[in-house]
Amino acid sequence: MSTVTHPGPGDTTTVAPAGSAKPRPIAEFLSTYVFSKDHKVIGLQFLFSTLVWFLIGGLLALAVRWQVAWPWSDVPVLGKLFAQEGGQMSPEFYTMLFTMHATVMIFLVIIPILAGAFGNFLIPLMIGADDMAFPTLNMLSYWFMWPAFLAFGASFFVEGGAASSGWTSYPPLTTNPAASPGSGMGQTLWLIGLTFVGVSSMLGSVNYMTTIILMRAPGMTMFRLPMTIWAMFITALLQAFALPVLTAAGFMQLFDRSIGTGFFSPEGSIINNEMTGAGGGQPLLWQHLFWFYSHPAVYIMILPAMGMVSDIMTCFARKPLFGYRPMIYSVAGIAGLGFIVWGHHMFISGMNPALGMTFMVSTMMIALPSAVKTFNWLGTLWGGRIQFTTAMLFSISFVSMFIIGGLSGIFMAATPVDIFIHDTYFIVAHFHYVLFAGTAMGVWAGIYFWFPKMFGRTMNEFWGKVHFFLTFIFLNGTFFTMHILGAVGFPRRLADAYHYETFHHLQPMNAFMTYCAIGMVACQVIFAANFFWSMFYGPRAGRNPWNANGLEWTAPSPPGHGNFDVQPIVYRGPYEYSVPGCEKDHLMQTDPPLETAVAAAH
Amino acid sequence: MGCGQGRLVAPTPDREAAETLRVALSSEDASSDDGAGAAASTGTGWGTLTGRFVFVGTPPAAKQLIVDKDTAVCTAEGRKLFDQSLQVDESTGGLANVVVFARKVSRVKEREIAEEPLVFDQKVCEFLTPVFAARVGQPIDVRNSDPIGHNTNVSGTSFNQLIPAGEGTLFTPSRETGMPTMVTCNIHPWMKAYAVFREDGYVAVSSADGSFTLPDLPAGEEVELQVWHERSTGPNGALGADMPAYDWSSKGRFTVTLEADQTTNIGDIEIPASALGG
Amino acid sequence: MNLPSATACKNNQPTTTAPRLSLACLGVCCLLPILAGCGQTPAATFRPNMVESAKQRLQPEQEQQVATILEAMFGTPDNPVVLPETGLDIAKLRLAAGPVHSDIVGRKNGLFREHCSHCHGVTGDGMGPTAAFLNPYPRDYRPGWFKFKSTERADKPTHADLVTILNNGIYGTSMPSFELLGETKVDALVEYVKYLSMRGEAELSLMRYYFELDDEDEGKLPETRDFLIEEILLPVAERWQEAEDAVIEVPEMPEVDLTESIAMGKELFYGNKANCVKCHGVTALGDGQANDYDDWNKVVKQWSAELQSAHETSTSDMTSEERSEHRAWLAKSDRVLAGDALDPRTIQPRNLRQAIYRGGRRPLDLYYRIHAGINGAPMPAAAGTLSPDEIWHIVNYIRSLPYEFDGELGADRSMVARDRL
Amino acid sequence: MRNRLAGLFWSLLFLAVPVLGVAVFAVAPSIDVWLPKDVSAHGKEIDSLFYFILALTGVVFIVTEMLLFWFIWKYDVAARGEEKATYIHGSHTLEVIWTIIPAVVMLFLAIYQMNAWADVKMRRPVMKPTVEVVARQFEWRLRYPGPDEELGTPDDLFLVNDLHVPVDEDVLVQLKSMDVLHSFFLPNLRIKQDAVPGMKIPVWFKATETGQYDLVCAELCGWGHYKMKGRITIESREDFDAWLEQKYREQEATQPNPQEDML
Repeated sequence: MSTVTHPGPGDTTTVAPAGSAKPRPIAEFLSTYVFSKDHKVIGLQFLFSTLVWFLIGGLLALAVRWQVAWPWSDVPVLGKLFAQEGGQMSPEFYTMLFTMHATVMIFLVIIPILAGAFGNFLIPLMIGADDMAFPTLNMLSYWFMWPAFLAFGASFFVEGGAASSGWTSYPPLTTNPAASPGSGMGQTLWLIGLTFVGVSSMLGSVNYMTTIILMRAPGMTMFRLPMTIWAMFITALLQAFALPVLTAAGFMQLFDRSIGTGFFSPEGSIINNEMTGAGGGQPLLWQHLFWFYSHPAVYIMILPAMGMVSDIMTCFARKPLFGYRPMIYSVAGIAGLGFIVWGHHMFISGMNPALGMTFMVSTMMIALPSAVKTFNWLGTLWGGRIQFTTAMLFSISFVSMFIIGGLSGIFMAATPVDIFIHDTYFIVAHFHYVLFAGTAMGVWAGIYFWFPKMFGRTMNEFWGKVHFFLTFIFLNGTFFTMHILGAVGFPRRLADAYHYETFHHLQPMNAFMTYCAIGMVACQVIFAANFFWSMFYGPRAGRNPWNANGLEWTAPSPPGHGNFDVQPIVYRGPYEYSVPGCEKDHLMQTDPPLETAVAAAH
Repeated sequence: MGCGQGRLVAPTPDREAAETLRVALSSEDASSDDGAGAAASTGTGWGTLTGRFVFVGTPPAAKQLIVDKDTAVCTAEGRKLFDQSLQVDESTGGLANVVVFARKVSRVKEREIAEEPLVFDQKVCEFLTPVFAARVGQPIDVRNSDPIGHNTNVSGTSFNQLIPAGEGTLFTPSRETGMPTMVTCNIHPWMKAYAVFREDGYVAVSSADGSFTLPDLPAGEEVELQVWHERSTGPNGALGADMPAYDWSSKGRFTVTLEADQTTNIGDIEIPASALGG
Repeated sequence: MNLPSATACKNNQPTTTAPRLSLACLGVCCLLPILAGCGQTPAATFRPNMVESAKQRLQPEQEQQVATILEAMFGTPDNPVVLPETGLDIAKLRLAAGPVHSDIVGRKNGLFREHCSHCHGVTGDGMGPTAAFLNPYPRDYRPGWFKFKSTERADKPTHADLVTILNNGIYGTSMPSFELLGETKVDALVEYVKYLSMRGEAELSLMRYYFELDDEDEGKLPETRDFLIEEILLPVAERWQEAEDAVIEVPEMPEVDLTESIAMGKELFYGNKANCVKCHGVTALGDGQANDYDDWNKVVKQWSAELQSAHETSTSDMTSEERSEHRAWLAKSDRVLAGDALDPRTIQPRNLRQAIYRGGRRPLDLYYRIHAGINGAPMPAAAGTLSPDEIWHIVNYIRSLPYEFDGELGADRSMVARDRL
Repeated sequence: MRNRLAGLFWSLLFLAVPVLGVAVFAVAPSIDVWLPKDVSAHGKEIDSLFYFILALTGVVFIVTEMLLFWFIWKYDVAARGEEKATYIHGSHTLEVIWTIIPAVVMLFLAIYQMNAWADVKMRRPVMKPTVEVVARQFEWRLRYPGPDEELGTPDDLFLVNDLHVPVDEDVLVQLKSMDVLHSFFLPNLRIKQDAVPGMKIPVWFKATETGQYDLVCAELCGWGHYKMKGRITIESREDFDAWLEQKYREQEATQPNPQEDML
């Protein structure tokens, strides 16, 4: 790799190179902030775009919750769309809401914010590279998100509204435009959007793998990489192997819809009282193809968060990561097993029950690595000097919540029990504990932790903790109750379940959950305010505000173009905290070997 | 999302007015003045009204109808079917199939309803009488002189009947139609005719030469008549004409006062092509 | 950077930044409920029959008069009113009308908007938000035509007929079964459908009456009891009340061997007398007549044709204000056609081999269909043409069709979809 | 100079997780937000499995969450004074232990359940279908084979949404879909099976108690998904036969039904 030798810009530098902007300021601005090939700028572009979609997704969720809690009542603001009906939303509008909530959260928030935002920003910094292996590819990976943004965004305004067949997009509901209002133009746009997200992720993952393999700083062996990088690396592998299947399946569905192929449509059904045309297909085929990507995707959506949490925890426990290699092996294990468990989404789908048994076994096995990781995190906390920074609180809550999400998974893995709780609020609780209480918490931890590196200033700790506290309370209020709703068998995706005798008494509980959800979204205002206020007025951060060990902390905050002012040389792993015989409680990866350090101290 | 975007803003009811009106309506002993306001009957005699409709200008060529069923019968040996909505007499320019009926009369002459049924026939997939008038209560023999089956559907009435080949069915209209109502055959969707039924039987259809005759109308007082043509661009097919003498309105109405036992001829009524959407 | 922010830069301890931020957050947090508050939408309203209004070229003030009269006679979606002449039960209506909510008794109200309005529309005009995506379109009650009933073609259905429809649903359409709601609720809904239908018919005759007015009325309907009750309301209401005793007499099925009866039915089906084959096709797959419309769609179809020719007619011999009036009317009509009517669809004769009978599968139901025809649909009446026995033969034949496989179908076997029976 | 309060506050917050978590599950049954009444023969198995896993995960949940709480309580920097954090990179033995134990438990779980799974989905009773359920947007169309016990013959009985089955007998449902995916969900019989167009999927159960329960659609099937409400009535053989008899008579009616006119 090229050794970086240009003069270090020092603490005060911003991302923009000083001066030289005179002749063509616009072009300069564009190339620096918009079509930049600098991994940090691209990372931030990902971060900001995804945070905007995070807000949209949250608001969609509120609308969904409103209908679930008070079906057919006048919806605030949205009700205007249904003035003739006195403001009550129509059922197909509701199905559109939850479909797009999931779609936005998964494809436009979680996946891109982890790989796109943090992956881009952190990988070169943490491995001591001056940039990604393929900067242009990297830029493209961001700009390929825009067609997706536009497709998903536009689909709300087309005839019939956006896709409304659930984020899993099961045919024949999706392949036959007559089957549901959202299966018209909206579904086509959905598939197009999905394809572009795929392309973007693919470009990203290729880039990450190459960078991590080829551009590590001298001395940075694979087993000196921070967990974040390991997680990103495995994630990239998952993406690279699973994505093509989804893309292919997406095109097959597109063909079924547009040119009348019949991959997923069976012979002779009557949909919306019309005989269907093409036939001979098999709806289950889509489910297999879809989950072959989407189950690994579940890990794509959590592994990077696990990595980041591991790094943040060690830093604020001032203690080496407990079981570094086991952690890596379990990540790899999750990735490996992740490819042979997709069938557990299909236990009652009509798939051969014998197949269900095998998938049950593999699914039970994939619980192991997760358990190992959890125990290791506990081990990391044990005997540490825990500092309750906001980032640390979010990390701890990640572990605490991940335990819940992980354990509830075992219920679904057990096929007989799954017969009852499949497609009930139990599963809704499960994946919200993993994805929101897990990943989202990890993401916040990451933001609070690396914010100084991103903007050269630290976020406000007091309001950070307020934000954590409220979010933590409200999220449990919202999602924990879902478990017992699921125990009643309360099905997901019903616009109004209360006309079933079995469920009509659950309305008050749903109302409570909706209040919590409103609170949860509302308190993100604190985060937004803190985020933008600190960007400009936060206290200036030095290079290493948390006294952490990673390479990124040897670079200026924010790092200039090319990241490091001196080429970092790595002497040790990233978790050398509280090393005996060394009076400062952390040894950075670049610090010269211990003997010399001690000698220097004398 | 089907929320009716871009819909016209509908007028909102006047709440107070509605309230007061509701009270008025729910009170049983509301003033029951005969709002119908039939003109006070003065005269005693009876007169006859005649006239003639003349088409001004050259009539457009009739459209050919698309015949896609029973062609063996309907379009045997290359026969073509044409749209009959505008029938003009080449020599005299008389406009046929114009309906004239009394809209307001103070008296109705006692005439017993004819027993023998009027014949409404269909042959080679056409209604032989494209416009057809009858008195309420007068039996109509709906025939089918074709070797194939038809059904006759008089919209707005209870009558939509199968008419087997060569057979007929009796139909006795029980309600007035107001303006003429459409008669169709659903088996052969191109078949179309119009029927008008009146309580008082004061109704006439202009003949091939455009002339019509309405006998036994009350004389010595104003009689208001309504004129209709299938092609008319006026509201509900009302046929307007430029005849100030009878203050002929755009709603296709005119008034005359007849002499007892006389035939009053209002002469030629000129109908411009534009009035018939041509 | 400007001065205030520069000072902000200096005092950046949490303690001092806290109040500043808390204000900001407080502000936004209070803003949310306010936003929700102002989000409340006005109460639901009945949509006027804009198509008829445009056809009759009503002026805005006339449209308003109709709306006012209707509100006087029928009230609003949230608060229905009935005059004794309608013979409707206000208690039932209250159960069905209004927004979805539970009253003090804990009983669910607003049934119509909970179960029906998103397809049939709050007005019962078959134009709810979901309507456009359904095939066939949801029923528009306003013309007062109902297809599946035990009465003669032009008569109204009996209460029981509508109850049966709600209980069984209409197989072959998007109308599901509501049997599980229980008798009281179904009863209330039926009453409400009658109410909407009467209202719609009253509206139609009101709008049409403007044409009947004399010049001295200055285009204003008389708001007298005689006119509104005698002329408008009673003619509609009475026909609903008459329906109960207008049920078709059904003679017993003839005492002939079923196979014989079926054979005779088949003869009639293909013969020139009953002529079923003309529309239902030689295969009985409903492929005989593809280019006809039912009356609901016909209204729109014909009117859009009229509009088309109106667009084409030359405005040369019009005075300037006539022309502008004409143009205004055309503009309005086009918007009405786009916003207040669904694109007309052709009606397909029933495929008789799928064992899907929209009006019910009982021999009795089929007898009614053939005897009286289907109101609003092209299906003609056979009574008078065919003897009751002959009708029964056809009924038996039709009921045997889904199970008849004598190769007549040829390549169309798949259409039978026997497995789906 | 940090004070202890922060540490106490946060560790108590995380202590609330196991405490309240357990509390919710403890209270749920008493407020009737819990597994609905089970009236099926195989349901016991499923429920006991559910409780078994609940107990198992419950223990793990409590232990891990308590440890978490204990560590952040004990090792709060404010409580540690000048003492350094323990410098340890892990423990091979521990790793082995907490890999083996869960592995064994999980494997046990997996194998332990296979029998129950096989009972519900694999050991199909040898019999002709009691009833055929055809799901469509948005209702359950039912077809009983009639006296000849053959589906697709003129004596079939057609019904909608109102499923009746005999008690204490094996019931074999032939599940089909006319248009899109649906899911045949009987909460009280612990039955759920997707209906897939183009497939005939057998579903069987044995009801142990008479009564009326909900039939729910549990797979998104379009805008009217929530509308797909059905009802299952479990009744004695006699009542069931009588009901079939009566329904068939209604279906074959050639004269108006007197009850209707009463309405």
